[in-house]
Amino acid sequence: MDLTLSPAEEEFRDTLRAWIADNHPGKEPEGDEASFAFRRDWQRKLNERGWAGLTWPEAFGGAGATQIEQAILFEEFAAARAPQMANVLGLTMGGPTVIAHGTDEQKARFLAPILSADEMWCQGFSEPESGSDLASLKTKAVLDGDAYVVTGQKVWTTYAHHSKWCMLLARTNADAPKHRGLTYFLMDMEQEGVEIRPLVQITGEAEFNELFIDGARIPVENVVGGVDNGWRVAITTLMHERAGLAFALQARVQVALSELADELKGTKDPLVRQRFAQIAIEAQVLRLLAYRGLTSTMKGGEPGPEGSLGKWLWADINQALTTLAMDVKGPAAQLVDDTWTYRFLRARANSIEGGTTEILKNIVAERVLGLPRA
Amino acid sequence: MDLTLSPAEEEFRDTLRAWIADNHPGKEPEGDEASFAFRRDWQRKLNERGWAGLTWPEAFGGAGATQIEQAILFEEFAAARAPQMANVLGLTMGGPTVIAHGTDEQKARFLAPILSADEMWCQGFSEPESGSDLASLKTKAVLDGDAYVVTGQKVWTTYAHHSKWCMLLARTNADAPKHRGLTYFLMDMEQEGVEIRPLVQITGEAEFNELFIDGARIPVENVVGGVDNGWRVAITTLMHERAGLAFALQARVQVALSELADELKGTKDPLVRQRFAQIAIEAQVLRLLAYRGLTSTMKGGEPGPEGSLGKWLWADINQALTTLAMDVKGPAAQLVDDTWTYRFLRARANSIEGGTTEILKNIVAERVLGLPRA
Amino acid sequence: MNFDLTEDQREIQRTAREWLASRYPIARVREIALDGGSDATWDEIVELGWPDVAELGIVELAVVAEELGYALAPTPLAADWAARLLHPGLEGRGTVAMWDEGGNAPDASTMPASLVGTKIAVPAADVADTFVVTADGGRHFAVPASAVSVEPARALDPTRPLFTVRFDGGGEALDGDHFGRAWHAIAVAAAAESVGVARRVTQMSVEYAKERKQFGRPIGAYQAVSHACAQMFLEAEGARNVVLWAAWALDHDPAAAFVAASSAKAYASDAAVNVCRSALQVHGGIGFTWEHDLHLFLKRAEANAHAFGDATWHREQVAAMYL
Amino acid sequence: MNFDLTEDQREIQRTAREWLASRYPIARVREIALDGGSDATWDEIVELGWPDVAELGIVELAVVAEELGYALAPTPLAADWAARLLHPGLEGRGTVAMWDEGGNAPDASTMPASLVGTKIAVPAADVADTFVVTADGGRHFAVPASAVSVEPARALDPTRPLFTVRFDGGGEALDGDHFGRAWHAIAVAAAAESVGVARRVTQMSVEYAKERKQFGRPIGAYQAVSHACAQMFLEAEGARNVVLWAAWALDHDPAAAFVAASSAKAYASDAAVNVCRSALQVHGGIGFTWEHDLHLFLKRAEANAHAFGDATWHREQVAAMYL
Repeated sequence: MDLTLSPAEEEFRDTLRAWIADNHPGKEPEGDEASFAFRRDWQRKLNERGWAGLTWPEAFGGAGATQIEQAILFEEFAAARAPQMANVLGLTMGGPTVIAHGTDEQKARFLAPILSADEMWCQGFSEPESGSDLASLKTKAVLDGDAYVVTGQKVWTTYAHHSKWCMLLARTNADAPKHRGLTYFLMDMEQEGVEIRPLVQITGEAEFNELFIDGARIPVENVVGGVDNGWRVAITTLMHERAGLAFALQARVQVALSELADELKGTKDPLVRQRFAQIAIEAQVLRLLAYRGLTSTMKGGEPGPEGSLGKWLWADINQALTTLAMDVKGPAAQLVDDTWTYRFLRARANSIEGGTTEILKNIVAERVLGLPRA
Repeated sequence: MDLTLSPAEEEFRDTLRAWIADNHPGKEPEGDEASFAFRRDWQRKLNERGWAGLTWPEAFGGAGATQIEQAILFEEFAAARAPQMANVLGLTMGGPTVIAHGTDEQKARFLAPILSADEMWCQGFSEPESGSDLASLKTKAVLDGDAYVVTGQKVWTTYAHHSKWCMLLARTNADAPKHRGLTYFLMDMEQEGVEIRPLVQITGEAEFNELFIDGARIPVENVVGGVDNGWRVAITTLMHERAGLAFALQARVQVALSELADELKGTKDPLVRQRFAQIAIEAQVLRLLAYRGLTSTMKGGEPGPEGSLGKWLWADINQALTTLAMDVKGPAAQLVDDTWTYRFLRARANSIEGGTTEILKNIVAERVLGLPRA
Repeated sequence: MNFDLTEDQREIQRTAREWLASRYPIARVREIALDGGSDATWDEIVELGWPDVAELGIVELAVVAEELGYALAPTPLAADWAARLLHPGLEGRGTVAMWDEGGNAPDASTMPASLVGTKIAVPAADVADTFVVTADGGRHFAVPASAVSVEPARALDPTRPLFTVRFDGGGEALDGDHFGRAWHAIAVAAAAESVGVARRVTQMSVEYAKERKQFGRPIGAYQAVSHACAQMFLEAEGARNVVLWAAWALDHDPAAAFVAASSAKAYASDAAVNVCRSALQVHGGIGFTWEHDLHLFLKRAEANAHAFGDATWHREQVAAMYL
Repeated sequence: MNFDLTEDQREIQRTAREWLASRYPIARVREIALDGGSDATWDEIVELGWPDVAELGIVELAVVAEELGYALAPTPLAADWAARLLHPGLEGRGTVAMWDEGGNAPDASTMPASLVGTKIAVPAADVADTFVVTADGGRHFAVPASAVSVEPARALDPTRPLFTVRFDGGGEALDGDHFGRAWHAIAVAAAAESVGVARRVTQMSVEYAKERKQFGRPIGAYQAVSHACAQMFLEAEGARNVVLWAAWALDHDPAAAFVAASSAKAYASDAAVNVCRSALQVHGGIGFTWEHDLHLFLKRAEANAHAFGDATWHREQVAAMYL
């Protein structure tokens, strides 16, 4: 039991902190294009410093850093209100998937442009009919010569309109049991068979897209991890994403918490104080869950159940936090403000996106507690 | 929409109120035997006035009163802290079942001693293996000449040790689908094959019993509503019990609420005030649900879903109320007091006894909302 | 003792349901929300007799208000009711300007009797002839539209535009001991709207839970969903009962009326908000899209919960009666 | 960075788990709860070194405390710890007398320095040699057992007898700036016990949910049960993490220690109470019987939640640090 950093980790933190202070690009501009360019520039700056793929092996352009250093980076970035990197899905999911399951040719072809943000990545897993039930997805890929021809529809595709590559899960074998007939492809988005439509959310923003795929072609060399093996490839990367994400999410909750604390400073209302304190305590519980996850990943190599717990708890906390921020506005909560209204609405999706809270509870019940399947 | 009483109802209320004032037997004595005798005397006094079976037809010794008058009685009794009647299960379930499903001979034999509390009734439905899943019960009744021979075990049998008759649900047909092979019997408790063991609860009291039945005999004329028809007989009486109960329960919540209000009077703690107010509001919601149930029973003849909603909500409220009463004690909550500790512990069973909250939610989901079975 | 609507009240309910469904199908509500123009049906509403609060009775008003919420009708009727309840002699169309900029109390104001100051979240300011303004000490004034300047504000609920209104003096003091009753009746009307929202959204969720399949079964077969739906039903029905009780008490049982009204607003505010949040969970991603109707109801529920005293404020009123 | 027990700490945990399981199987706990006589193992406990808080470290203390809760051990060790943390020089056995009759604040007292007055809910008063008494102004005094009169009280938790203790003056004032740390360490020890209760009861519930069948399936196959178990697990694990963090901070990170300790006590109090209440629901009727073990855990959880500051009190301490 030791929550202190080693001298090397402290040094990394100090270096990082100084670098951020020198290089912080300021406040993110509004608007999709401007914000995207801003985040891409930020990623390139980080990549020049060797930190875009912090935990990637050095052989592939990463810094070969530990999970702890990654956690330090998340916390420092959050504390400094640094922007996100543009190619977040390529960095946290696409790249690690290629590194774990890809061929040497794929590694040579795909990894560097992820780090440099020259090629953006998006994820084509969810479909309208397959929300929580991912294994039931219907998008079909049929072999035609040296390429697969893909037809289907995807949804909740973040950054699709900026992306060159899509991590696509499609059905290659209709006869196999549901999750055995899927293959993990890298699909070029710049082709005729791919149509992107923005999906406006209740916040009024179009953070996600729908993807209509009609006869898009994917060369066979863009299969990752083998034909009909897509479920396993996708799941292992989802697990890794969830574990890493937990740290980034908790760091962002701490920032939101301190922003709310600034607004509430000095309040005498015991109801508000109690609600705030409970959220602060749960945010700490979330942070410690992430530490625990880090420790067990480092010891066991595989992320434990903390990822599922963390995602679930994070949704609860972020919803409670933004709700409190709305409630303290009183009658003015009927009006849209510059900060909390958007966050409040956006937070409503937290318990749905990236695994609904119900599914996460199922996972905990079945895989951690060993209870029978529902 | 009219929440006022008719002149006749007002007169009934005034008569009742005056009668209670004249006849209130004071505080119930402690101890099982003394308390039982006290409640029996109270019931006899009421029966002499014609009010023990208030809603029973006059032909069977009742007062033929309306559901509204019954509701008035519950509220007045609660407000006056009047004791309960001893033979509550005979009055609210056994009697109505015999009236609805019994033969003329059964009516002549059983009804009068229920009203006079000369013969007490208990209910033998639940079994250790059949808690929520009542249809799965295993107690067997086999025809042997002019009597059924019964073997099995029952549990949660209130008042068994005072009772002459047990409303027993037992399996008469092992080949029929689960709930089709049950028969509703009236079993004489005063025989060798029936052994009663008190079941001590977490409160330290033995309000319930276990019943071990080994070769008890029930003459065929004590079948109610026909062989293998017990499920229907039991369910219709359970529905009626739940609807009537809702009114009695809500009336008792109002009493507990006013007792807690007396203790908290003048408190400045906003947290306590909020919690109290929320409970007071929900108690009102419960009361209105009971009114609504009364209205729909009077119009439609059959109790609606309000019984299930009311039982569920009542459990939530009573648990919240007793929890608040514990919490305001501060460090002294570590000690047993004369009122709230018992009520707090006892309330923990509210969401289990007489239909768990989970089962009630199933009922609402399936029978009211038409959702598919779980 | 009849805790149910009378035949006349049912008739009002039917008329309201049908008329609102024909004038404000949800696609039309959505158009109005995006393009403005909420006012096209006002003459018809006057003809239906709905603005006549003196004639209507509070139960009847609550019945109509519930249907406004159910239909998510983008009409400024509720604002007119509020003004008329406080100012029974009001002619033309009215609205209420209650909340001070930066103020937090739902029924109190620090605006001086000189009536110089700014009010926020004023509904229907674009069409009102008269503003009923809350000033300090619980006083109310009537101010003609000609004496104010109106700025559109960004309303959370796009179906009901709100405005920031600047007052520069000049108003007629209103008199009477009816403000308390009026204020509670306004809260009940808002609560009734929330009931309509809660009932509609519960229905939508139950229907969706029957249709939507995941893992080969309708999602309503999973207790995580079915129990959530049961909870929605409990809260929506509970809220409806307590609102009708409060409305009835305002007309027939003055001793219980204020505690009933605060109970109604507290419970119904929470119920609508809880129901909409659960509904989002039942619907999953699709419910989070702009093209689905759910967010319109969610925003009405949230906005309503913060108008005319939020649940916490009203619970404190209830506590004050008991403790 | 290693958020896990060290090998030494694991060894302490294993020893505690095994020793407590052998001395205090639940049947024995039940006997002691009914017949009294909690004290038979004290010499062994001394031999194990557990009362030596100065030597032990707060993380190690928390590890043992968690096992005390897990085993529901009816030993007065926690009372002795509390006394020793406040009064490091204490010889023989100690306990703490903190709460005034009728008083409500968990860490404040109005008892005058003359030490005349009554304290309630004093643990281990029957076996203590020395009472550490909280007086007004946050002062503490050591009073020998010979100077007090002890009356058994009715404890909610039958495994841990409580007493009403009358003080009639005569005590030695304790000195130092360690009271704050001591008081927070006591809260963390109580929180750790609650964690042990929560973890044990979560295990019991999960096991029962796998075995118990209703409607032809194990009840753990129903989301109403499985999600409740998942929630128990979340809270039990969460509470454990925050308690270990607080214990570590008390030894290594004084700046964070007090907020951590209050977070731990608030969260663990709620977690144990929530877990036990859910467990009762999962177990159904059987869990409500005296012969089932669940109620013993439930009572420990409730009593612990109200000792050394309840969740509300500790949340306010956390709020005070941020706001």
